Amino acid sequence: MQWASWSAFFNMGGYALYVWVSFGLTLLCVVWEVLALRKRSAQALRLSRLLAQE
Amino acid sequence: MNEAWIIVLKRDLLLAFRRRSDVATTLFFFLIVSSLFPLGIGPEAAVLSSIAPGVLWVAALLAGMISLTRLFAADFADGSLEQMLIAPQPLALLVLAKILAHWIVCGLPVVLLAPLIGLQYALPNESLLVLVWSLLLGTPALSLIGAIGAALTLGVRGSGLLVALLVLPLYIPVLIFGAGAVAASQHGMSAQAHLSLLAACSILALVLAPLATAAALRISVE
Amino acid sequence: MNEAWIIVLKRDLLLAFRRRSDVATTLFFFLIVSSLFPLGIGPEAAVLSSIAPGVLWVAALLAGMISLTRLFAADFADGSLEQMLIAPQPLALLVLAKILAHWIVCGLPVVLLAPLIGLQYALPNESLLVLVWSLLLGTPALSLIGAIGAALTLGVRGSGLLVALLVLPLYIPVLIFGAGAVAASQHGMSAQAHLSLLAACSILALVLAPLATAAALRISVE
Amino acid sequence: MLTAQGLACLRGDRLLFKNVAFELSAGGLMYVLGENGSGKSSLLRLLCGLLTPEEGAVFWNGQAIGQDAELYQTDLTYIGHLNGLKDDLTALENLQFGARLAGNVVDNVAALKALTAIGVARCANLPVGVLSQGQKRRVALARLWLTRSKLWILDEPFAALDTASVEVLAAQLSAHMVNGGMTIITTHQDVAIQAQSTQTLRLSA
Amino acid sequence: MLTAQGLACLRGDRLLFKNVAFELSAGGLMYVLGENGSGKSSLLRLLCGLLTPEEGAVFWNGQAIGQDAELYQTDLTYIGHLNGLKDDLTALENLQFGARLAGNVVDNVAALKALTAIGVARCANLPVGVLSQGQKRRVALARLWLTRSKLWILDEPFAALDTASVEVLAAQLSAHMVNGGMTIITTHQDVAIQAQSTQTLRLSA
Amino acid sequence: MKINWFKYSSPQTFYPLAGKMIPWFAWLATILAIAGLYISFVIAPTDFQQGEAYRIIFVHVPAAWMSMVIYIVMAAWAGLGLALNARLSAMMAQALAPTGAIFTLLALVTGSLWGKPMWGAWWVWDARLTSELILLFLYLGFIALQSSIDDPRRADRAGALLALVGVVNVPIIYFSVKWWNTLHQGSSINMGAAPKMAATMLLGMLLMALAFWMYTVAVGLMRVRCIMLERERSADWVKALSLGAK
Ligand code: HEM
Ligand SMILES: Nc1ncnc2c1ncn2[C@@H]1O[C@H](COP(=O)(O)OP(=O)(O)OP(=O)(O)O)[C@@H](O)[C@H]1O
Ligand SMILES: Nc1ncnc2c1ncn2[C@@H]1O[C@H](COP(=O)(O)OP(=O)(O)OP(=O)(O)O)[C@@H](O)[C@H]1O
Ligand SMILES: [Mg+2]
Ligand SMILES: [Mg+2]
Repeated sequence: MQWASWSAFFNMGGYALYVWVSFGLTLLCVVWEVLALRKRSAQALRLSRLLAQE
Repeated sequence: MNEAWIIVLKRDLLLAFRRRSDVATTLFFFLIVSSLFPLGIGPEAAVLSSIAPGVLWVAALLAGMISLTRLFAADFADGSLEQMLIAPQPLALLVLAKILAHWIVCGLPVVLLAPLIGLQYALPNESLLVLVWSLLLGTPALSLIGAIGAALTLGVRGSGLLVALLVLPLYIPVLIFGAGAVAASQHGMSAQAHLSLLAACSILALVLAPLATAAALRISVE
Repeated sequence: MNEAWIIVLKRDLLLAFRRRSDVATTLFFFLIVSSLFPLGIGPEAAVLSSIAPGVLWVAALLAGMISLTRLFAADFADGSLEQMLIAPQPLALLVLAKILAHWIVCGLPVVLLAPLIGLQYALPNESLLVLVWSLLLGTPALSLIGAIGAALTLGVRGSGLLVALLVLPLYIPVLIFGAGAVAASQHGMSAQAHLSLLAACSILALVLAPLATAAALRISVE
Repeated sequence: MLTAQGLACLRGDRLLFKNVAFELSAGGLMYVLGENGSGKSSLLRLLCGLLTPEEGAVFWNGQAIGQDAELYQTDLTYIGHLNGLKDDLTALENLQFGARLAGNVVDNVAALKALTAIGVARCANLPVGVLSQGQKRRVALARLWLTRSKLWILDEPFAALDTASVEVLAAQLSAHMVNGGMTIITTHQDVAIQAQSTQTLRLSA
Repeated sequence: MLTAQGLACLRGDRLLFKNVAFELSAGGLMYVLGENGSGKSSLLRLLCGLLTPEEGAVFWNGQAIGQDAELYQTDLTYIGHLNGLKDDLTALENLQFGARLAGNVVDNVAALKALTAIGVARCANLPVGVLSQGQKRRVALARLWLTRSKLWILDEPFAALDTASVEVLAAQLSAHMVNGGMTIITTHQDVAIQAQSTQTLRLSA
Repeated sequence: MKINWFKYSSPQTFYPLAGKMIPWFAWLATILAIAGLYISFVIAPTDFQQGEAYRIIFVHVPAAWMSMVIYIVMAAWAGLGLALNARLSAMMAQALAPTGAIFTLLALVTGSLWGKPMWGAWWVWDARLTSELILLFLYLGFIALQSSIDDPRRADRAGALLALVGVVNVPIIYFSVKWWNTLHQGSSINMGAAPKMAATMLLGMLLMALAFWMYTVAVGLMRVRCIMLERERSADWVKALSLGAK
């Protein structure tokens, strides 16, 4: 175990900003991509439903 | 709002945004061009930051100019230009709307991205600010002057050569003042004088260019 | 001599001659870009000559590219391209002729003008020679690679900037070797290796680019 | 009323025509006929103010057209050889922008009705670039269903149209003249158009 | 002999036509008719090899046209909606370059003769950009007097032509068929052309 | 007449198949990522030179690796599509490009975030950094080209051609950039100077890279499904599907 406490963990030896922004950004990209794709798929389905009902 | 110039502005913006990638393309172009210089010159930060004002200004000029040369060409070829000429509105106003649209699509994004690239070139913070100001004041002049050239080189007349030689040199003062402003701030001097001159260029261009462009268009379409 | 590719070459050269303004614009652009830096940076010969290879090469590259964006556009719009596609001759050969014409009109003048500008940058004589050689060996590759981009973006809106986005990254090796050759000679080293690499780039491009361009044209005209 | 007096047109070093004079009053239709290159399009552009005559002048309601250009241009609809359409905009958008630029207030419904009238409603939301030659022409001509201007100047409106559309267009032109409008038209085809008065101007090369 | 089998053409998400099949033999003339946007131009481009069919294939003398493209293209002359002329070159230069590109050996005299035949000799040394719509079209069509290829594919060649030129062109087409040539043509006008055999392909939108 | 089975029936049959595969890859990615994160934050020891900042390596390096792998895979799909005229392959290429661009961007940003504390600068013109930047441009060019062509068939083929040209050029670019940097005065810090990596670090990076890879597959499949829906909008199977989906 590397960490004396949670705050030490979050502090990352003084590099918190850099480390957490890196990981956070990665997570953000992943989440955003998945959500955007869900939305895109739903939109495509809605559109072809409109076409089908025409 | 059904004024003709707003119609023209809207149409041109719509044309640009029809492909959302268009605006992005301007930005990436700017980014790529400014990455070319380090590749040619080498990675030393000191040298890079000394050429940064020139590089950024040339990149901005290019990003605007590549699309500008064709500002009226498409309208001319497909006949929209004729329709603008016989619209019941002053032509200079319509021309101004077209230039404005061009600047919004090609000039503004460059102004906003410039500081980021300035960082890559190791520009100090206050120079970054001056850079943005100089681009904001100077790029409208580039668009306006370029429009005259674009109008004059329309059509089949062979006079284009002379015209190109007349219009292009008008860019030089803008470039010199623009790059000069940033360079001055790098050397710890005030950029005020340069910026005022830039603004003066833009205002002069704003007054004269639409009229000159409109006249040039009438000649080209005859 | 009635081979189709010679016809195409002749026609494009004649067209360029009729529209001299386009050629002048390219050269003028090269001049502006390369004269801007001395104005912005100041007259110290040492600094200037250290950035000279990069600046001159980037300027040459951009000047070529500006004109390149329209390599096939006019032919596409007026229907000549269709006729080339159904001519009883390998399309790649016709494409090569068009590229050759473009290089003669836009590349060669830059090569010839470059030493003059090199003087402004206080380049020593042997470097001037290397500069000319490097441009002579490298600019064909630029025209060849650029043609692929021009063909791919045919008929696409905002194609000017898009071509740049596609093509500039592919230009980078040529830029590096070209500027590297001049820089090496400045530092008293032999530029031989760089020049060979440049030539290799050009030969590779010569073999692949016409085929890729022909394929791209067929795709674009569909 | 449109009056032309002693018009002459010089292109390059060729005098295309001279001493062309006519008067067109409300409800009148004028055919401009002649071979290819006889100067029909040039005359039409001259009447629009896009070209300046070498000699002579054009008057709208007694006033030279250059004098109050905006007034004249409000009353004028010109459709030339070129369609004036943007390949990247849809037919509907093109029509709306075109009509608004000419000073007509046009909403979606009206524009769609115009496209329906000339039979290209199905293409309303397609970018004009993908349309066929004749469909493009029809989108350009749809403006005639939206404009309220008195004077229509049309340069070969029937070229590239299929027979059905030719009839639709002819009917619309006839209706315009019945309502007191004026039309100047060039064509190489024989198409029947009704008008309160019809005249023919023949240019010879 | 040109044979088409089961051709289908998809543009965007619209199926323009399918199962188009025909056979055209020496001396044969084929009209492709249909409304605006029914796919006539697309069919012609497909026959030239400019478009790839979604289904089916085109054969020239029993061989798929893609197989030995150069052979087929030597036998082919295609004139589409676009004239393929450069505005900055003169009519004469344009004609010469165009014909030579297609593999015909053409000197000044022959080219001038072709321009004379279709009545634009006077414009021979003018840049094409200043010519009238019909004159441009005629310069493009003048290639038909120079080519020796068997198969002509013409997309609305009569559009924008005056009546005199329409007759001249019709006569030239008739002569081509008499000599055993083949022609595929689209048009919205009624023009009489003689041929050893005539067939009509009607596309419906 | 021969019917190209691959060309016509593929999207229809592939759509549900992809739907079944996505959850598997998603779960794999999650599990691998959790394991990787556990190693990177809990097990891996502090670096005595760089302190905790080095932990960025666990996203930075996998992202950089993936950015390169995806480009190759994308070009392979594109080439296959061009050679066989297979629409599915072209769609796969199109589906991978945005994910590749995102990983490239992540490698650049995390690299910068690492560079600031280590080198004191957000950016240096180092060979590896520069070639990664160029890779980003290549991705963006591909995406921009495809998105500015309306006709999907043409977009596919144009994009494929560009991707193939890019593949020929990537090695040339890579070596030229490397050489460029060594010829000029090198940047003062060398990334390779990181200490010999302990086995745990390597394991962590590997796990994270695998997680990214599985994620890429899942997201690629999701995107390819969207593309199919959009392209075949008026096809019967899509209509039936959309009605069934309520
Ligand atoms: C914007 C900045 C950066 C970019 C674009 C970048 C890019 C890359 C790329 C493309 C790789 C994979 C190369 C390969 O496997 O051959 C890589 C690996 C690596 N990077 Fe970075 N990097 C950046 C900044 C940094 C910084 C600041 C450090 C540390 C001080 C760093 C340390 C590493 C290490 C240790 C590897 C793994 C090396 C290996 O696998 O051989 N990077 N980086
Ligand atoms: N991307 C696309 N999406 C939808 N429809 C398209 C697309 N591209 C082309 N089309 C349609 O294909 C048809 C093209 O027809 P084509 O040009 O072959 O017609 P044509 O019969 O020659 O007509 P004309 O008589 O007007 O010349 C048009 O109806 C057009 O709307
Ligand atoms: N610079 C010039 N030098 C010589 N002749 C010129 C010049 N510019 C235009 N012309 C001539 O002027 C005429 C233009 O005619 P215009 O376009 O008005 O003809 P049109 O009657 O509309 O013909 P069409 O029926 O083909 O449309 C052409 O004969 C052209 O050759
Ligand atoms: Mg005319
Ligand atoms: Mg057609």
